[in-house]
Amino acid sequence: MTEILDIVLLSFMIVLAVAVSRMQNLFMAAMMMGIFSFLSAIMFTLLDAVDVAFTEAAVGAGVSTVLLLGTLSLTTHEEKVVKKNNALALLVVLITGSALIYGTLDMPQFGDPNAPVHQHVADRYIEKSEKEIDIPNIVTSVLASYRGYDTLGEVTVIFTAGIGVILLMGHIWRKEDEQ
Amino acid sequence: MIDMHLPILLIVVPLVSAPLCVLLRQKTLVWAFASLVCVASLGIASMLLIRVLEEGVISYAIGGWIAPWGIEYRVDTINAFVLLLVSIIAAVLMFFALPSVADEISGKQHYLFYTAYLLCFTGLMGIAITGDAFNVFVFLEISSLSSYTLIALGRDRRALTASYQYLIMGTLGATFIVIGIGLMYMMTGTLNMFDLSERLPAMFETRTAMVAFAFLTVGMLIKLAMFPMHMWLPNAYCYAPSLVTAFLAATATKVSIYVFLRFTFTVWGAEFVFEKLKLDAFLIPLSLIGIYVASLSAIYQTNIKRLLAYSSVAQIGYMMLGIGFVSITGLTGGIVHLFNHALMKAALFLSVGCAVLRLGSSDLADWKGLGRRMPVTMAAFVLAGLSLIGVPLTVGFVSKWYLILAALEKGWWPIALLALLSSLLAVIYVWRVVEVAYFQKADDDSNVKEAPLMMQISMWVLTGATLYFGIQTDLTVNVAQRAAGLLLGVTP
Amino acid sequence: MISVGLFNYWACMILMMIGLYTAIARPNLVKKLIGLSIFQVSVFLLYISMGKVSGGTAPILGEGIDTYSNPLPHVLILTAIVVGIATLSLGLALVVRIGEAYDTIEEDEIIERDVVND
Amino acid sequence: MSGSTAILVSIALPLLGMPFIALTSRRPNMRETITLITAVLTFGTVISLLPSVMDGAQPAAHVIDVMPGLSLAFQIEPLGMIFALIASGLWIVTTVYAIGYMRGHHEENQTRFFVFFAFAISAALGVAFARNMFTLFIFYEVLTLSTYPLVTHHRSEEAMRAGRIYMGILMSTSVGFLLLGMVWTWQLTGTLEFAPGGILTGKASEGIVIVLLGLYAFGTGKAALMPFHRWLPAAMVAPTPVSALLHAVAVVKAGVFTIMKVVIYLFGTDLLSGAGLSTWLTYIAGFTILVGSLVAMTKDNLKARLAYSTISQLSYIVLGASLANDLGVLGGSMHIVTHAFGKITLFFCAGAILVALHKTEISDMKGIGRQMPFTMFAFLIGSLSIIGIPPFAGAWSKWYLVMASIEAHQYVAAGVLLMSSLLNVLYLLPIPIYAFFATATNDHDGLHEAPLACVLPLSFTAVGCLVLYIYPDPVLNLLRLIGGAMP
Amino acid sequence: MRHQGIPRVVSKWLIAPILLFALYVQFHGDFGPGGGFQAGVIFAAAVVLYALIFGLQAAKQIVKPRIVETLVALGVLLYAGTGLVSLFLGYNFLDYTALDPDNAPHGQHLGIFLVELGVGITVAAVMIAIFFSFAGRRRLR
Repeated sequence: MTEILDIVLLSFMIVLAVAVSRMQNLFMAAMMMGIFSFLSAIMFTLLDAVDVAFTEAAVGAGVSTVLLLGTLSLTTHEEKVVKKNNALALLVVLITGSALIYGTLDMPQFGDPNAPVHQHVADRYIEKSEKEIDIPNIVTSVLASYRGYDTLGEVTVIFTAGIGVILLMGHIWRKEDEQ
Repeated sequence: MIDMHLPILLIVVPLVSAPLCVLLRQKTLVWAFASLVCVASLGIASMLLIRVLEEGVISYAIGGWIAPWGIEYRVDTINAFVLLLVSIIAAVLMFFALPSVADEISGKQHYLFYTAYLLCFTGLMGIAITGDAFNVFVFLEISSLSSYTLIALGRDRRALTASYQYLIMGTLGATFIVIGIGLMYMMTGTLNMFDLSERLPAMFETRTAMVAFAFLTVGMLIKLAMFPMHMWLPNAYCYAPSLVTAFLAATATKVSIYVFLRFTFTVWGAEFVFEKLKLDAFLIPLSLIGIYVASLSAIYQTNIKRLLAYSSVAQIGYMMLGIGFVSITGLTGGIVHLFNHALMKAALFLSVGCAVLRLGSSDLADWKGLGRRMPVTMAAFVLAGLSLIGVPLTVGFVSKWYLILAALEKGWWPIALLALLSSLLAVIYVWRVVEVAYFQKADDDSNVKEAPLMMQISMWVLTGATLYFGIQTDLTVNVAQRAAGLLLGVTP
Repeated sequence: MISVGLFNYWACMILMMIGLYTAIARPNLVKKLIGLSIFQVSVFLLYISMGKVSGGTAPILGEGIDTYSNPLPHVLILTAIVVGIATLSLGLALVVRIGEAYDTIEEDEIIERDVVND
Repeated sequence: MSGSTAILVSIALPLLGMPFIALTSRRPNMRETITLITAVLTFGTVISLLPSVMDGAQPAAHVIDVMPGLSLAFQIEPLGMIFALIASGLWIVTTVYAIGYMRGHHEENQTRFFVFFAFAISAALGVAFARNMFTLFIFYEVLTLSTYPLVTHHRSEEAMRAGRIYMGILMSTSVGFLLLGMVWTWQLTGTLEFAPGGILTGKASEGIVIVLLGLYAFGTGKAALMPFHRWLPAAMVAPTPVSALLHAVAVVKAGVFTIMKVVIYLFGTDLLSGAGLSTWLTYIAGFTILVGSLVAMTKDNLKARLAYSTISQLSYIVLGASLANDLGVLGGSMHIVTHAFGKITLFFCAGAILVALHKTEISDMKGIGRQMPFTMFAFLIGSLSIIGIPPFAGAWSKWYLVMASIEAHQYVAAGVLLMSSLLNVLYLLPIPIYAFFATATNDHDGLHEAPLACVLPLSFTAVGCLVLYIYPDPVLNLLRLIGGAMP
Repeated sequence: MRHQGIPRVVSKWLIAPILLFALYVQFHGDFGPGGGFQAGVIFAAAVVLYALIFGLQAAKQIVKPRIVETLVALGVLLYAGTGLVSLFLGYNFLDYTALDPDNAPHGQHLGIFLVELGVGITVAAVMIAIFFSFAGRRRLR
């Protein structure tokens, strides 16, 4: 059952992605991008990544859609008609894609519990986190403690983006603030 | 106690200082604080290098979780050297920053500017010090996002498009790296570099491993602006504020090259990369073509910052050429050039910055007669330019010497000849600027003063360094040789 | 239970390529960023897919469960999502500024306007 | 003053003079006095080294190690001593001449001229005293850079073009070939020190030796070996004192001096002559001698003719080196001296004619012997010396070179030398002959010499040509020490 | 939207639950999905909603840009500060054991609570700042 849902969802996502890529109306594209994110959030749930799904729903379907719409309202709604097909880009994409597909041929099968990923580092988190950290959500344990430093980096990334946006656009909101 | 925590302090001190800058707000205060932080980092980085040279590899388990379960900082000769380089540049540039930023950035934005500057510094240092593959990506993004912001602050509107272009290319590169890391993780189950290097050999025969390496490499080559993936670099360097250009030119691509070295030599190992995949057969020709194409492009530029940016692409070719030789001498040449080029390019961009401050332009046509109008600045430009050409007794010569030696060791004298002849192109593009500045009369007689003393201090410290390290090569070459030995797994 | 085989990975890769193509071939600056997002989201899917264990559950400890999916990719992707939104917001801020400075957000028109300006 | 101090002082003195010359730009008399004092002091320092060198000592000075096996160091051996003596000695003479010329010709930017002149002399002395190829290379490049402002002195379109050719050829050959040869040598031997008997024996196969010799010979663009000779005629746009000292003496001699040094102290004459590895260079040199002379004949511009004559004469020295026997080395080294005196005289005369009569083309110079008897007489002496007719200095060096060719069984080379002398006669002698015997075509009447400051130096060097013939022993004694073991 | 009665009332009633939900997500991350990042986004959503209903100026009266900017920095400082505290207590950076050496899991709990709070503060503040930046701009054409 899940497999079928899996396949259906993925196919739908591909269709959506193509549509987003080809669509001239940027508002529509942004909305459909939100749906795309939402579908991927469902995918994440199916793949047992509930935290990721939650975040993707909040960020992909929420924040980025709002930001995209905001940007479009400040700039333009319509994409210009593209006359020529970009052969070079297509070539690059095809080469990259074939390389990736080629790479999958030796990959462990999807869901294989004996794949290397499950054997080496992660097993310890699952086995010992209860004793070492005593928090049911292993993702939180890993996120905030085992790999807490990555998360510090992540907060810094967000901080950087915030500073960047304020630097690039913020002087206007501060000016209003002073009035 | 401090001694034990040196690796983490090196990153956390600037990282914590960035938000503190936001809280401080007052612009001179923020500048003073940021300078203090950079100098402190320089101190820590020097202590770290000394300790590494004495004791060998230093490992630091963040959060107390030992690798591979936690994130490890792992410092050896190579990254200690890169860390020192980045902190030297960051600290020296702070003198230049005060007048230059005051001139180019609106006063209300100063504290945020320094915040972004410190973040960029943190990111670069974080990339260089970490022993965890995914952590590289996180800090790569810190440095990238802050560089996009810093570049976009240039006065020309083209700074915005340059920044955008860089953002797209940079993110693509980073995503490629993430794909590469993901596939590596998929095959080994670990993210720790040292652990990866032990577990990857079992996977060398799989197609997935090859693809993982390919993606990682392409991503890194984009980030380090290897020809023909360099298109983002000239615009970014050209339109960014002077300080940013100098800082990025001296550090960002260098750190990316370090990442390349780390992944190819330490994680994957020279045997897989160069004997099985024959990456050198691809790297050497590409480097040479890159050197020539970029140098020729530099010759035809009418904007000096852009000219120097193209020259950077060419110089990256030299570094990659040295790496492509896969020998102690070649790697020594590459690593020494990494250090040397940082010094000279920073010095060059600083002298351009001084001129821009007074002239308001880096167009070649506006530089007529600058030799008389700003003799001190132009003198620094000429000296650093000579270094770029590779004139003896400057750092440029030292790196060139090792590169040529490496080519000859392999018996590839045509490559040696090509590399040498390419430096003539550097003669041409440097000389074009010199000719305009010294041999043409200024269009107007308006008085142009020399740049403020603060800017000249930075400029001359770096120019002096290009001369000093061109004569006193013990430190740089020894460290580079040890690093090369480490990368190839032989003790010299 | 391994019936899906490699399909999941292939679908991810097709999605990646659509995103990549949009990001490099489309001249509209917003479209490029959307393409970049698609590219990134599909990389996230790749990571999460590799963490899936057939028959496993979400990695939240509970009574009577002994098979969990791998939590590490989840953590990595949480970080990556944040990086993605950070990049997107900065990119969109740039697009807005470019739109104000050039009065267009089409790449070729921007290039034209710069040339005219020189 | 100890030997090592004297070496450093002699190189540093012109450099020390530079700021003072620059600071006195508003007071020409002062400026020129300073230049002269600097020149005299420098020459004095160099000559103070002579006695010990004559006794076989080789004073040395070590400055700094740049890389393992690469150091900045000086050591005087006889050949370098000779070169240093000529460069610093003729600097005094040329300075006097330049004062007359620059003022008489109302040149602009005279200060810059004197500053960079001093710089170039310092570089030439560095080349002369270099203990190893690395040091020599550094000063070789400094010499190129420091003479560039002199070549482009007039800042005209033509001067800038000439400057580009000058820099282009000298830089590309030195960076492309010379540096490559150096790195290669270092890679083979681990050193670049000049050593008696050479350092390459047993370290390199014959094929590599030939390639290396090629890299050195063509890499030394200043030796103007064809096809890398174009810079020399181009550089003639510079003011005449520059052409005189630098492009007849210091710069070009630095080139052939380098080749000499390389042949003697890097390869070792035995290595080269043993298997005839340098024979090809003999032919190239011979070709350059003949073609240079032939081209000189077609030139009507006096300085251009002299330039091609220089190209041809330089190859005499390269030919001497390529013969790789003691006589060849002696003859070549001797020719460095004799050609210096002969050619500087000729250039001085060309400049004097320009200053006094504003003539540059040979066809305009008929009958000028009556207006400028001293100058044209000196010109005659210089010509005869270049041609190699006794009793003038050039005869000695040509004699040794011919003997060396015969000893090396290079009869073609001997033939080239003789043939070239004939060509020299054809392109040099007509000038003084027409000057004295043809009817004047200009309107000046009576004596019309250049300023005394010009005439004195050229008379001095002309007399030098004579003295060197009569009394060559000091030079020969010194040169016989070449290649001797370092104590 | 300012003059549309029903959405306005509905939205107004929505804001409080959203804030509550944000707090729940923030502190429930240990047990179920969620954590500082998601909570921050949700919290920001509440502010955004408020701004949409009552106007940007009104929102800025409550959440002053100056304070937002300070919070952006404070979150990072809280996170890194937690790490530094363990450093000063003689443990490695971010080793939460330092916070309660006798009971390691308790120290971990405390540490995770603090850093998640730091994440939440910064994310919420950055999201609000970005929204203000975009919303405060006017379309020029």
